This record gives sequence, C-alpha cells and structure tokens, in this order.
Amino acid sequence: MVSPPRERKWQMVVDVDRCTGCQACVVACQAENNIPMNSESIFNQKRAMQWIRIERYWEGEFPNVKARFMPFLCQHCNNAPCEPVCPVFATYHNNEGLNVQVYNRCVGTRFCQNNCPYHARYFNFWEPMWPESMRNQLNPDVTVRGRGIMEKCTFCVQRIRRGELDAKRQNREVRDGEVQPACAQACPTNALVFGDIKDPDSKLHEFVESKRHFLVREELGTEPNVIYLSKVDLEAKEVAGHA
Amino acid sequence: MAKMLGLFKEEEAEAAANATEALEHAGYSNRNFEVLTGSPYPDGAFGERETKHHLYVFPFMGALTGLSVAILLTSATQAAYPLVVGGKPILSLPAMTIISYEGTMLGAILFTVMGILFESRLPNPAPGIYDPRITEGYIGITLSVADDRVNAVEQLFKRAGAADVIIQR
Amino acid sequence: MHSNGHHHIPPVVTVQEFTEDVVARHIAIGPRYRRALMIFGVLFLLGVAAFVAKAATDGIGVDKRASWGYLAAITAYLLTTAGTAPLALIGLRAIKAHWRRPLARLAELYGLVTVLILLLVVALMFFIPSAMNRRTMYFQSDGVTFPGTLGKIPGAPHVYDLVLLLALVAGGIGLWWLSARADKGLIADHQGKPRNTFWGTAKQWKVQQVGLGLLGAAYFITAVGFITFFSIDFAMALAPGWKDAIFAPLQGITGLQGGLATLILSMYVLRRWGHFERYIFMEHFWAASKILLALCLLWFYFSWSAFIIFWYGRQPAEFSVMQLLYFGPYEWFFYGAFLFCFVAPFLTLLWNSVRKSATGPAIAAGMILVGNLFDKIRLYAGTWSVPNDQIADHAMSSVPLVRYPNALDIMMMVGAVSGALFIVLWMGRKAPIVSMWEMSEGLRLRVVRNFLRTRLTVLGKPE
Amino acid sequence: MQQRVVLSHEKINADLLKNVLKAPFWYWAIMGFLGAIVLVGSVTVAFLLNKGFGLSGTNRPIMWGLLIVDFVFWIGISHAGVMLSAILRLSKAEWRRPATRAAEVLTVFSLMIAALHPVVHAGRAWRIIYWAFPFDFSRGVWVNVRSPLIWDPAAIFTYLTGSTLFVIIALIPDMAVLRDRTSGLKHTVYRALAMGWRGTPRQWKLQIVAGFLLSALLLPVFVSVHSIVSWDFAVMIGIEGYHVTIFAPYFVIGAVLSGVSAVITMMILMKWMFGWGDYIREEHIENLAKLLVIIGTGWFYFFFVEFIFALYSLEPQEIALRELQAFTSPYGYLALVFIFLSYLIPIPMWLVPKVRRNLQIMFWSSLVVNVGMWLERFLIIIPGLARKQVWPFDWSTYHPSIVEIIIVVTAYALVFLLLLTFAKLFPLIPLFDVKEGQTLSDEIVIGKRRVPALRVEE
Repeated sequence: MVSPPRERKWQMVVDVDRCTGCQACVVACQAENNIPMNSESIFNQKRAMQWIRIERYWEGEFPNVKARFMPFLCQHCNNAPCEPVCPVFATYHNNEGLNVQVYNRCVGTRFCQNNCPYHARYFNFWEPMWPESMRNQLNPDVTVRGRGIMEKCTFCVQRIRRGELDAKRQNREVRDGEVQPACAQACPTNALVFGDIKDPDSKLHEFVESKRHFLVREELGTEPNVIYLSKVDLEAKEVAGHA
Repeated sequence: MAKMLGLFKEEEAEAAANATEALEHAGYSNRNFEVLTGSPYPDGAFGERETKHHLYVFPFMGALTGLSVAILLTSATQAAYPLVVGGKPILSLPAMTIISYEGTMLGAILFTVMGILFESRLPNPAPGIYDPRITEGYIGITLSVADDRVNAVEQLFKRAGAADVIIQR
Repeated sequence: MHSNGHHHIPPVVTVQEFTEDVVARHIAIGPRYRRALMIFGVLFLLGVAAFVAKAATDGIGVDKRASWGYLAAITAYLLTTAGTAPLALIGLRAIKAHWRRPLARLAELYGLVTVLILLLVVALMFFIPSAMNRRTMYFQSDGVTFPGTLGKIPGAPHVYDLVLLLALVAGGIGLWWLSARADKGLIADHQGKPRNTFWGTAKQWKVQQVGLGLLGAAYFITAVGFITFFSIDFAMALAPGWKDAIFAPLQGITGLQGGLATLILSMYVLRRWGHFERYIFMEHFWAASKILLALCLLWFYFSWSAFIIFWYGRQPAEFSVMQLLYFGPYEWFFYGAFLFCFVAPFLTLLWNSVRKSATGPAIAAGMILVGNLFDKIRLYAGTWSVPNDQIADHAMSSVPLVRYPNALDIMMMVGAVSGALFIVLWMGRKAPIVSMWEMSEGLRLRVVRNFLRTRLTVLGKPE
Repeated sequence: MQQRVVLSHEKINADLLKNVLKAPFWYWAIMGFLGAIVLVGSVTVAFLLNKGFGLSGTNRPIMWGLLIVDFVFWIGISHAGVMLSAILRLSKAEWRRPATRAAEVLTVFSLMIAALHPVVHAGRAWRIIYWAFPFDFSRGVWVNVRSPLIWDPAAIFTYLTGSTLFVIIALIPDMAVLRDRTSGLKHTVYRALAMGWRGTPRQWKLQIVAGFLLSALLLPVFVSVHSIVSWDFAVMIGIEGYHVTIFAPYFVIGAVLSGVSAVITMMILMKWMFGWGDYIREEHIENLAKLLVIIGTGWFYFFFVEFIFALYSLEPQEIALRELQAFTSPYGYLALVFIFLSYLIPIPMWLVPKVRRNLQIMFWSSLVVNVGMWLERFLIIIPGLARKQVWPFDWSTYHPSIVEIIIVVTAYALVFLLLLTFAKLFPLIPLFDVKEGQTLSDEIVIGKRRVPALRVEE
C-alpha cells in the first residue's frame, strides 16, 4: 500500500564555525559530479569549476592573523535571480525546493551566471577533458557536460533520487540523514548538514532555530535554501567586551 | 479607342496645368485623364481628381491582429508548460506586456505596408502608356480617346505647349 | 499626416488689423475678465486662510510632516503645470515652430506663477529635515560613518533648493518682461502715451531675439534642475528604500506634459471666450496635440521603465516602495493618474480628426491636468506620510496608511490653483495676453499664393 | 540660413545615380579591402565556434565581454535612422531630405550586425535556433517570456522588419528612375523592383502619407528596442551598478547621440566620396550639429543622474564600484577619455557656428563622439562584472582576446561593406524627396529682403 510521498523541501546548513577549510567537500564534489580537473592555468584564468568552493580570507594584522573560511555552493534560492533570465528554461525551480539545471536546454547565454548574487554557476569554456587514468572514475549517474553550457551544484540530485527510490521500494518515507550530498558526506567536522526541512524529525530544525543563523545577502530577498551559522570568535567577543 | 500621352517640360508645369483645363473644356472630366509626374506635386496642382484612400484603417487592423496573436502566444506558452522561475507568477503580465507591445507594432507595420501597396495599386503588371522622360521631370497627361478625336486632342496638347505627344492605337 | 480632402486655408490677416483689434481689446477690459479676476482672488485668500488655520491646529515642524502632504502635492502640481508651461514655448522657439506664436505670451504669463511657487516652497521648507545621515543628493554625515559622504554641508537641502528656485523665478519674470516690453510700447502708442523703454530700433529687436533665446535656455535648464532636486528632496528622500534614478526625469516629463496641457487649455479658453478665432487656427491645436500625444507616451514609457525594474528585482526594499506608490494605500490615486495621464488622453488624441479640432485637444489637456494632480497626491502625500523615525533606513519597515484630504487641505489646494490663475489674469492686464510682436512677425512671414491650379500657404523661413 | 539651390530633375538624376550607373575604380578597391577583412573575420568566427568560447578573454565573473559591448554599440548606431527620418519627417524639417535614406540604411545594416553579436557570443551558437527562433515544438517546452533575452529578439525583429520595409517603400519611385535609365538584365531587375510605378497623383500621395505613417509607427518601436537592450542589464540584481531604473531612457538617448553623430560622419563621407556638394550642404550638417547639442546635453543630464544615484544609495559596494569605474586604472583613464570625447570636447565646440559649418572639423568631432560612446558601453558593462560579488575571492579583470578583437573589427568592416554595396545598387539619397523639395521651395519678399520660403498645405 503506497501512500503518496510527503512534500519535500531540501535545505543545507553550513556551520562556518566548524569549517576548517580542508577542501574535502570540494574534492568529493569534484569526484561525484564529473567535474573536469582544474589546472593551475585554469585557476589563473579565473575559469576554475568547483560546484562548492571554500573562500578563504585573512583577518587581522601579523602576527595575530586569522584565516576565515566561507564554503560557497548554489544557494537554491526560492526567488532565484538566475531562473527568470534564462530564455530557454534551462534552469527552473522544482517542487522540492531545488534550483535545477537542464543541460540539454542550455544555449550558453551566461545570463544566469551574471545574475547570480552568490556566483555559484560555472560555465564550460572548453570541452571537459580527463586524463586516460581517470576515465573509469566518472560517475555513471551524472551527465558529463559538453562545452558551452552552464552547470552548478545540484544538491547531488542523483543521490536524492536514489534515496527516494529506495524509500518508495520499501514503501516508507525518506529517513533523515539517509540522503547525503557528497560534500556533506565528506565533511570531517560536520560543518555541512543536509536534510528535508518538511521532515518533522529532521535535525535541520535545531540549526534553523539557532541564533547564529543567517542568510547570505538576505537584503536581496532571494530566500536561499542554504542556511549559514555564523563564526563564534571568543577573542573578538572579549575585545568587544573591553571596548 | 487610342491611348494618348502628352509630355510637358519640367519648367513648363504651367502649360501642363493649362492642358488639363483645356481638356476639361473639351469635355474630358478629371476622371478621364491622369497626370504622371517624376516627383510629388501638391494636391490638385494639375486639377487632377482628389485621392481617396483608407490607409489609416490598416494600422489599426494590424495592431489588433498583432496584439491578439502576441497575447495568445505568450499566455498559452506559459500555461502549456508551467515552470516556476524566480518565484514569478506563471502568467507574468509585465513580461507579456512587453512582447505583446512588440507584436502589436509588428502587426501594425506589416498591415500598413500591405495597405500602402494595395492603396497605390502596386505591384501593377500592366502599367499602361508611359514614357521614360517622366522620371526626367517631364509632366505627362494621359487619357484614352475615341479614334476620331485623336487629332483634336493632339492639337489641344500641342496648343497648350506639349513637348511631345505619344499615341498608342 | 494630412487627412485626405481639401485643406481649408485660414484667412490672411494683415498686421495692421491685427494690431488694432488686439490693442482695442486690451485697453477695454471685459466684465467677464473682471469677474474671473475677482473670483480667483477671493479663492486665493480663502486658501491662505486655510493654511493659517491648519498651521494653528496641526502645527508646523519636521515631525508634523505627515498631515501636510497635500500642500506639498499642490506645490509640485503648480510646479509641473504652470511652472513648466514656458518650457513648451522655449522648446518651440528653439526649433522655430511658427505655430508657437499664439501661445507665446500665455506661456510667459505662467512663468510668473513661479513667484507663488516660491512662497509655497518656503512654507514646505519647515517640514523637511536636514540632509544629515540619510539618503539625499548631498551626501552629508556628522561623524556617523557613512560610505561616500562629503562630511558636513550646512543648510542642505533647504538653501540649495531655494537658490535654484530663486534663479527660476528670476528667469520667469525676465522672460515675460523682455517679451512684453515691445508690446507695452505698442500699447503706449495707441494710448497716446510716450514709449518709455522700447523704441523698436534694430538693435533692440536683436537684443530681444538673442535675449529670449539665452534666457529661455537658462530657464529650461534651471527648471529641469529644480524639478530634479525638488522631487528628490521633497519626495523620494523621505521614503526609505526608494532608490529610483528615473523618478526625477519622469517628473520632468510630467512637467512638459502638464505645461503643454495648460497651454492648450488656455489657448482654447482664449479662442472660445476671448474671441481669438481669427488668429488661433485648428492648425495650432493640431500641431500642439501631436506633441501632447508624444508626451503621453513618454509618461507611460518612463513610469514603465521604473516599474519593470522594481517588478523584476523583487527586493524587499523595492517591494515596500511599490506598495506605497502603486498598489498599496494610494492605489486609487495611481489608477487615476494612469488613466488620466496616459490611457484616456492617448485614446483621445490617437485620432487625427480629434487632433485637428479645438475641443478634442482641450478635453485631453483637461484630463492630463486632472491626472497630474492624482499623480502628485500619490507621490507627495504618500511619501510625506512615512514616519520620521524610518527616514535614515534603507528599506521601509512598514507601509503607512492612506490619508485623504480634509476640508482645509482642499481649500489650500483650490487656493493655490486660483492664486496661479489670478497672477496670470492680473499680469495679463499689464501687457496683451497674446504676444503681438511675435504674432505680427508670423503674419508677415505667412503669404497665400496660387501654385498651378491650387492655393498654398507660403511660410517664410528667415533662417 | 537656408540658401535656395535650384536643380533640374535631369541634374538630380545624373548626380545621385552616378555611382549606381558607373562606379569608379576606388570604389572597387575599397570593396576588395573590406571584403578581405570580412573573410578573415568569418574564418575567425568559425574557429571560435569550433574550439569553444575559451578562446575569448571572458572568465567567470566577466561572462559578457567585448562582443556584448559591441552589440550594445551597434544597437545604438541603429537608432540613427528612424530618429532622424521619423522625427524630422513628422516635424516637417526641410533639411531632412538628403539625410533620411542614408540614415535608414545605416539603421538596417547596423541592426543586422548587432543581432549577430549575441549569437556568436553564446556558448552553443548552433543551438541558438531554440532561442532566436524560439518556438521549438519538438521539445514541448517553450521559451521563457520572462527573460529579457526573449524580449530582445522580439524587439529587434520588429525593428528590423519595420525599418527594412520603410526603406523599401521609399525606394519604389527611385527604382522607377533606375528602370528608365538602365537596359538589359539591370533593367529587368529594376523594373521588377519598381513594380510598375508610373507616378500618378495617387501613388505620390500614398508615398508621402506612407512616410509619415511608418515614421509614426517606427518611433515607438525604436524607443522600445534600446530600452529592452538596457533591461538586459537593468533587471539584474546580482551585479552592482546594473539595477538602475533610469537605464532605459539613458541608453536610448545615448544611442541617439551616437547614432546621429554616425549619420553626420556618414553624410560628410558621402559628400566627399560621391561629390554631392549640391545636396549635402553645410546647412544640413549645421542643423544636425544643433540637434546634437540638445540631444547631447539631455544625455549628459541622464548620465549625471545615473551616476549620482549610485552614490545616493550609500551602499559601500555600489560606491566602491563607482570608484573602480571612474578613478581606478585602467577604467579611470577610459572614463576620462569617454567623458571628454563624447561630451566635453565636441558639444561645446558645436556651439560655435563656424565650427558647425566646417566639414573637416565636423567629420572628426562626430567620429570622436562614437569612440566615446563605445567606451561608455564598455564602462557600464565590464567593471560591474569585474566586481560581481561582494567578497573579493572571485574578483577578476578582463583582457579581450585577439579573437574578440578581430570579430569586433570585422563588424565595422561588414557594416561599411554592406553600405557600399547598397550605394552601388540603389541611390543613397532619395531622388524624389530632393525633387519634391525643389517643387516646394519658394521665396517671399519683406522690404528689401528675399526670404527663402516653403509651400505648405495647411
């Protein structure tokens, strides 16, 4: 007896305080989603592709310098600025709160990337290439994109679908934590937590209530589905206390 | 019946005008003869009959057609495959307005051009009696007369000061 | 575009008859004229009384702004109708449109209304906070760290608006005086009085020509500048989160539209009740209404340019502003403005036959004057009703409720408009209400001749 | 002051059809040169499509490069034609006559070239059919009418169709002239194009009415085209300095400024190349210059308001961007060049009547305006993208690649090539319009002065 599946809304929590900038998520994502290798020259050309990237900033003057890490991925906004500008519906919003990208429709106007305030979209300037040794590591569940199209984080939609199918086969709902995008799975400090906010017993809720909770560029009203938890800096607190 | 074309020099437009008057005295009303010129002259300069046209109807018809087609296309295509983008409504009126506007103008322009060709009776495969000198500034007066009156009309043209008279039987 | 059919050629009037006719009518003031003068004067005084009463009851000061929105609205209204009427004339003089002549003096008379606008703006000054630490055109802050501020400039915005407006007033008076000079001389001749300043020497005419050109350009630029600053300091800067670069130019366009509408309506009155049928032809309305039609389209175009950006952006700040100005408390005023500034006049003036009549353009002009008022109420009453404590924010936290005008507000508004008309009629006694020298020039340059078998007007183009 | 030049129809035909009937040698030389450039350009485009957009200088923040700048520039130029021939026709300005057709033709060709730019610029140009010709039944999904990139083709298509038909309609009477002056194959072609035109009063009447009517219809389209192009940028909230309400009229009036100066340049070139001194006289250039003084000043007002309002926001990023645009190398120097070339030097110069009547100076100053306006587009588009994000991690700079530069150069060559081809096939100055001007010109005498006058039907 199959009951119609519960409505889903996938969200991710990024705890900036826990992030150590180890780049494990980046590598995992690269492997999972068939993202072409980024050579040094490509980085220098500012054309590197990382569906999730760690932005590193230095704070303070030497000797007491602090490294600050900001993991950035597609925010899957509810009012995504990238969606309406696409002339061919290559990107739109599905009913699970995902901002999906349809590679076959894309003609490469790059309008979406321009209008993305989080700079989370990546364009294939060249035909993606892998060294012979890497051919077999390509993920069969994920399309290999051709040149001239846009791509971006999909919250590992292939894993979500897999989880949903399993649940359906066993005639139950998707359990919390059952579906994990590669980045969240690889994160050693659990700085990335993924889940379904509509799921009553999802552990997302506790984070969402947290007072460290903030949205990136909230003033734009894009209503992102990626929630950030701010850095806790004890020294800074002390300084503030003294002042 | 014979077709006749009286040609008057550019600088002798007055003579041409006299000729038309003479024709009217000779019993040819201004719906019998036609004036051919190499450039536009003010209405009624040669006492020719006044032009009635309904060109102004065309743009409005075109605008309506274009508007309805555009609205149909935009609304139907959005409804046919309802995708939510950027939290905007499925029927985004402002966006539709812009495209409908362009459609309206396109329709208006196309119909107007058709109207112009239709009202000025172009293309015209059989233009009838004509002389290349007209595009050189000569003013031509053409009419079809009964064979027995050809000479009379020819004399009339000559008397008015026609540079040349062409007769086509 | 000519509609097909014969062209009725207006009769040729010699300069001689024209001069005698107008001078005679100027010297002998009609009873209707006197009555109108009286009525408007009384209404104006009532308006002043209403102002005093309101000041006594509601009080004056920055924190009292909310209840004075309608005064701001009517000021802006006068600015973008009477104050901008000369702009239409100046533009037409610049392109040497021969049909400008009958409405020249009217436009110059409306230029004098700037004096009344000056008084009103001075009154409004009391309700405008200083430009410190908030979004203005002056970028000032006292210590509070704002990016890109110039530090302290005393007196902003009040002083700068005042200076600009004084320049405008000077220009308005100058335009009228320079142009009326010649006609005053003419009147003096017919009254057997000696001419005092203007003898019509070639040099004086040259000065007149060049002077009017330069003064016109100056007035045009000052007017646009003042409208820009006024609409930002007295409206936009008071509504937090409203960052709309096109608003000031839109007010300029509204001004041109309102100014031309004012002129067309006045021209109609002059023709209908002033019996100037012999000098004001359908051609004049025809030409003017074509431009009025274009201005209606421009009004829509500018408003749309602002709207589409807000609609697409969907940022919270933009959302609240759209609530306040378009679809929120003042939505009915917005619909009114949209209907009477664009839809109705556009559909009226679309038809060539309507444009070629006197009544059609006059009706359209009337509609535009109504729509303009709605527009101003929506903008000024709306922004003035935003509470003071939000003024430094970058987004409106709450959209205020609608305020309808009370009896005093209405009396003030009526008073202001009557005051403007009073000035026009009163100064219309000092020098003829049509610019005689300009008309005569036109009559001299217009000849009707036979061309082959048709009759054509021949217009001289001296340059 | 309009001087009255009396010309016979015969002379007008002879002069204005000179190039059509017998082109001089230098004409073919220029054609060959331009053709070579276009050839190189097309090879480059093929190379780009084959290898991928990595060949361009664009990178992640700066996704739109030189080609988009050039697209906006050519759209701007394409606003000359209708602006002039429509507004001047409607206002019955006598001096429009020699200018109209050249301007309209310039519109048509520059618009065609402009439309090519975004296509070449797209990642998968070969799939562009989904977008430029949107309604792709096979996939069931239709285009997204909410995207400005759908408004764009709609507007450009309307404008291109309209202005092309405008030119064609006005060509019919001149086709008749050519029909009567040619023989053999040429004759057959021109006879077909003339559609059996005879010059009856009815045909002339409609020709005139058509001019007015189409002008009135094309004016609102012309305004919409550049507005929509500006909305390609203005709707974006992702980029500082783009989300500005004034963009539409600001772009349009800027376009008119660059377009009309382009027409001045072109008319002077025509005068020099074909020796049309009797038709393109100082007074025409002078009037255009006067017009430009007004347009330019209007544009400057919009420019000022646009800039001031970026600061008005008091948002740090916005202000930082303006600093980059106006005061940071290299953009700062470009900004300086732009503002001087497009306003501060030419416009005050054109206030002097002597300058306005000096063709040499007018040629160069009008050319300079367009250099400035090109830089304006560059400065609007590129710096904003370079500082796309709030945080500096992904900031970048832009160096156009040789491929992009070649394509831009080709665009210019192609427009000139098309214009010259047109000049070989059809008269660039409307014969009948000039002849009508002759018919309508008159004189009236006031005292001792003979004032040139105009016959009008009221």
